[in-house]
Amino acid sequence: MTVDALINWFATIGDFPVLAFILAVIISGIPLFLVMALNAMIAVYVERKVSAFMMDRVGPMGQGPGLHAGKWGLLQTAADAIKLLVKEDTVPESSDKFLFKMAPYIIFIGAFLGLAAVPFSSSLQVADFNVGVFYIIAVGSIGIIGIVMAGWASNNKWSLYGAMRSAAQIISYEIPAGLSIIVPIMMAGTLNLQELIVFQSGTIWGILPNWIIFNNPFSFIAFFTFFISAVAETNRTPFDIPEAESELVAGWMTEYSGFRWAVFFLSEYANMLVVSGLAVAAFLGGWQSPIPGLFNTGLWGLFWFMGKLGFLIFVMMWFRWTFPRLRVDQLMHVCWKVLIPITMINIFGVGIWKLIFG
Amino acid sequence: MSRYFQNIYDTLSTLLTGMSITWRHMVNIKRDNVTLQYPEERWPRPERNIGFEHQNYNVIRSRLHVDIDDCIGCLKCERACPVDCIKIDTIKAPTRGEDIPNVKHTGETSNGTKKAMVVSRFTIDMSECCYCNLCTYPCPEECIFMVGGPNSSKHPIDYEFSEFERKDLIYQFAKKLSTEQKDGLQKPLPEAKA
Amino acid sequence: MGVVKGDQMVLNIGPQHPSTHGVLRLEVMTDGEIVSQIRPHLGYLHRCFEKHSENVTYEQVIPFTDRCDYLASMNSNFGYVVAMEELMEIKIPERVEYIRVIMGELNRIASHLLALGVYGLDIGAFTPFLYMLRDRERILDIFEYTCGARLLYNYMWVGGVSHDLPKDFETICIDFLDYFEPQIKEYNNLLSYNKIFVERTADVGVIPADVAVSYGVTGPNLRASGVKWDVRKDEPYSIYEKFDFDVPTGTAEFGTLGDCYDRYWVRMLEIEESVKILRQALKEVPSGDVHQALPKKIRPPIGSVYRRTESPRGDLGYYIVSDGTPVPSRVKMRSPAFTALSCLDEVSRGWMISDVIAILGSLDIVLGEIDR
Amino acid sequence: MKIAEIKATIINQFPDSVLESEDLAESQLELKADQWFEIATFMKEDPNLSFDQLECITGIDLGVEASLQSRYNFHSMEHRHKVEILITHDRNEPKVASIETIWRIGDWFERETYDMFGIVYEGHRDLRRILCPDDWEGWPLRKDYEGQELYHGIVIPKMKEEDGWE
Repeated sequence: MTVDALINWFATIGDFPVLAFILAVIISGIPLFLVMALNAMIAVYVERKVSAFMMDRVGPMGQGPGLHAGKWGLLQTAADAIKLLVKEDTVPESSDKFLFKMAPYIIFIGAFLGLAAVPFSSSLQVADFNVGVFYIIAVGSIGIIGIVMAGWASNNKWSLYGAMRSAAQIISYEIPAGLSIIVPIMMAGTLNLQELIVFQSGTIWGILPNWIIFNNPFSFIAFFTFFISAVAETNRTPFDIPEAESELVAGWMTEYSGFRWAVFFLSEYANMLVVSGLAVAAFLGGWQSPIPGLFNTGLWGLFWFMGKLGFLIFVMMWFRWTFPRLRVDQLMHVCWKVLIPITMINIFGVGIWKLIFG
Repeated sequence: MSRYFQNIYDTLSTLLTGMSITWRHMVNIKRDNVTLQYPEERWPRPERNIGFEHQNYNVIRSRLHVDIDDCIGCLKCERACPVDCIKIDTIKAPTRGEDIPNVKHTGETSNGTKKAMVVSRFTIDMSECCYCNLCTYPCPEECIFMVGGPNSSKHPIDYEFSEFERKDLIYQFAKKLSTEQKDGLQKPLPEAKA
Repeated sequence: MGVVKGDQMVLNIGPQHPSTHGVLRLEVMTDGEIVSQIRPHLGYLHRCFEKHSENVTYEQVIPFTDRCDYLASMNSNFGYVVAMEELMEIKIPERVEYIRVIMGELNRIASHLLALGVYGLDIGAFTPFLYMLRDRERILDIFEYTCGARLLYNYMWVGGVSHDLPKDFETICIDFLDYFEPQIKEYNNLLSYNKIFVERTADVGVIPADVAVSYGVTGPNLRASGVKWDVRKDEPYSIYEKFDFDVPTGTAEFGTLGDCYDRYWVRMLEIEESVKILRQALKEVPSGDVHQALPKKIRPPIGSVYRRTESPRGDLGYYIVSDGTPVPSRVKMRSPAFTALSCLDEVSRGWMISDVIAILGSLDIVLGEIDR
Repeated sequence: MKIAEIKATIINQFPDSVLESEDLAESQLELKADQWFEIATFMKEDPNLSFDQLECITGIDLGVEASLQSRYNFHSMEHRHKVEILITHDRNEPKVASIETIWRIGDWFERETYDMFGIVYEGHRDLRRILCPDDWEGWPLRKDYEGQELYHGIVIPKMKEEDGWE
């Protein structure tokens, strides 16, 4: 609503429709970029601390004299950001320079566009499309063009392997992601994210919040298949084969350094944000509060949404520091022979369930 | 068909046990923390159960140190070193066991042996030393030792002796003898013989 | 329809690569992801151990043997020292034998811990590596408490050991063993039974028994292929026949016999065997003077000896030729990792690149020992 | 099988290729180089010998002017017995048949001995240096070996001349 609200507000002042549109887009775009940057800052720090605690160590702690990483390593992310900005940004001499420079920004655009439709709270949403879910899924696959471009342009065997693997992975995991997101759409009957969340208000048997995940067993499984394929889409363990440290050195990011590498990093965390935002909105009742009836008004919605988002991102980190990595053909096996059949059965099951229970 | 579901069940159960283990480690990090905050906490760690008091160590491997006053110049440590990182030059002292003030040479070692040689150069190249401790065993006066551990009475432990330049790692233990001091030592020798 | 033959691409898993366990260059001819041939290039870490040992005296060779297999230096010393004592027919006091067995087995656990941890890293699991290193640090503390050094000890001398055990050594060791046993169960739950780990290692890189013997593969890699050969049992040296421990061989639990999982699993079982030996040895360490049999001047009779001992990576053989002078005439070290690496080419044909890394990791090679 | 019987079976199978020399240890057997390949195949195939593990090939330089020697250690997994075969080569062109087709590990052991001593193993599929760089001159482990001064223009320092060292 914010973009439309701005446009209507501008219309009341005077009719300069083109300028109003541009201004509205820019004004609502800046906080979105801030959310993305803030999320990346927090997520980097939390990932370091979570991985440290899981490995019996304490991660970045401000120790020693002089310039160090803040009280509990809080300045660590700032230090990272400065390092990445200051570090020399090498462009390999024999690489395809134009594509090499373009790749990070295309991936960034892919993630940034997806963020526009995430419903942070009932009023805080940049663009409320009536095809919100379809929009996020469609925009999510822009990133793959950037990855393949980066892999090819770095003119390096490791990057080529990484790019090819991630192309195969992301494209083939969009199918189970798409199929398992159909389940909430079938139940709520709408593609619009706000209506989807509104559909999930109320309770089941009085105590459970009426989230789609608790609605019926099929949608319960659909949440997990969606979450697994979402993890695969953002190249996170156990599917982080494109940038497998032990095999491909750093996959398609091998030749990048400095600010361009920071943009990759930013868009990886933004992708995680978009995908878990969609999961929260579609399955976990968006900005609905888990205790039905209470804390439902105004700013509480944002709190609940951010809480669920944070938990899902924590689970993605939890995966990363526990599981080994799948091989490429096993990855394809899991996608085509395990996830897709299960999502098909889910859709069929939910259809029957709606028929019986209406 | 059953193997297919068995596979899925196995995956889920083993992955969940794995996650429970990392969760347990994350939750009680206070008890399991292993890292040593270096500048504040140093080795050995007294308060944790591993890390022993330095005094009751058998032997320690750290920087080599030589008490040059006790060194009688027998070159045993130079021969024992597998990587030849010790270089000693000695000059025959005119009289056995007397101090020679101008070159600050003491005649007797701390445990009473009379010195026949003046050690004019005793250099250890710590950047080449392989810390095998073979030089400390043959020394009759126990004047070459690795600092700390059982020798912490003579010299406290020091494992932070890194330098910015490699040549600073070459330790000169003997006192600098200028050329005329060296000739001074040589000259009386012939008269003594005659 | 026939296999589509794409054009060959040479991929250099080069000397500087995260998972070559040292400075090793694998020139891999790949067709897409499938490997058709591997040519390992060695020699990046060649420090002329054998030339050095022809210019230093017998006791000065020991620090050099440490640096060959730097993950199991105690066992490298052990091999050299046993060969020398056989050449010079020195009789060693009982206490020294017990100390050597204890140090050898502790070092075997430490070396296996690192091998298994790094293997988890090659497959992608980061956390077990940290747990295993944390426990390995405990063993290194014990070594430091005894001989001052944590990695390269120069502790076992020809005819004895450099220092006697510190005062409450037995209690510290038994505390460590009590702490360590439940940890093994935790590694198994976290990594060994993890389905993704099993999926990545079972049936991968199978070495049949006859190929293993023909390639001279020894140690855990050979036992994983089902051949029950352990130098501690079949050519007993020192006092290993006093302890009862069994030799774990491959059990083809999750795949065919001799695959990567078996090599991993045999090492895990061997850790438990070493703990069993340690418990028996720590109970009955006799008293005595460790410097009693140390020869003043090592001057072996003219002749040669070839003696094998069981290092964590396999048969560590020393061929020592002496010509009566205090300087050895020839010291040849038969390195188990050298032979393990030689079968990589034949074993990893037809597998994918990520499997080559898995096979290389399961062979547990150390480049310091291969290049000497 | 006792070591004496092993030597006996080899001797009566190949009578003229065995050399008698007095200072050999009990488990050693010296052979001439000419029939070495047949003897090796016989030792592998013969049921009661069946040496299926080639433990180690050691090259030895017996002295500055003396001859080179390569010593093979064999071991049988089945019968658990061992033998050591010695073959002497003269210094200027040491040659012997390669056994890497019988025992696959012979490939690398022979390449290493070639790299260190220059003993040529005929019939080897790709006899190259394994540890030293391919274009290194000289055989490092020979007694009369002195290192080359320059390698690709890089000076190989003989003595250390750190400035603080003198």
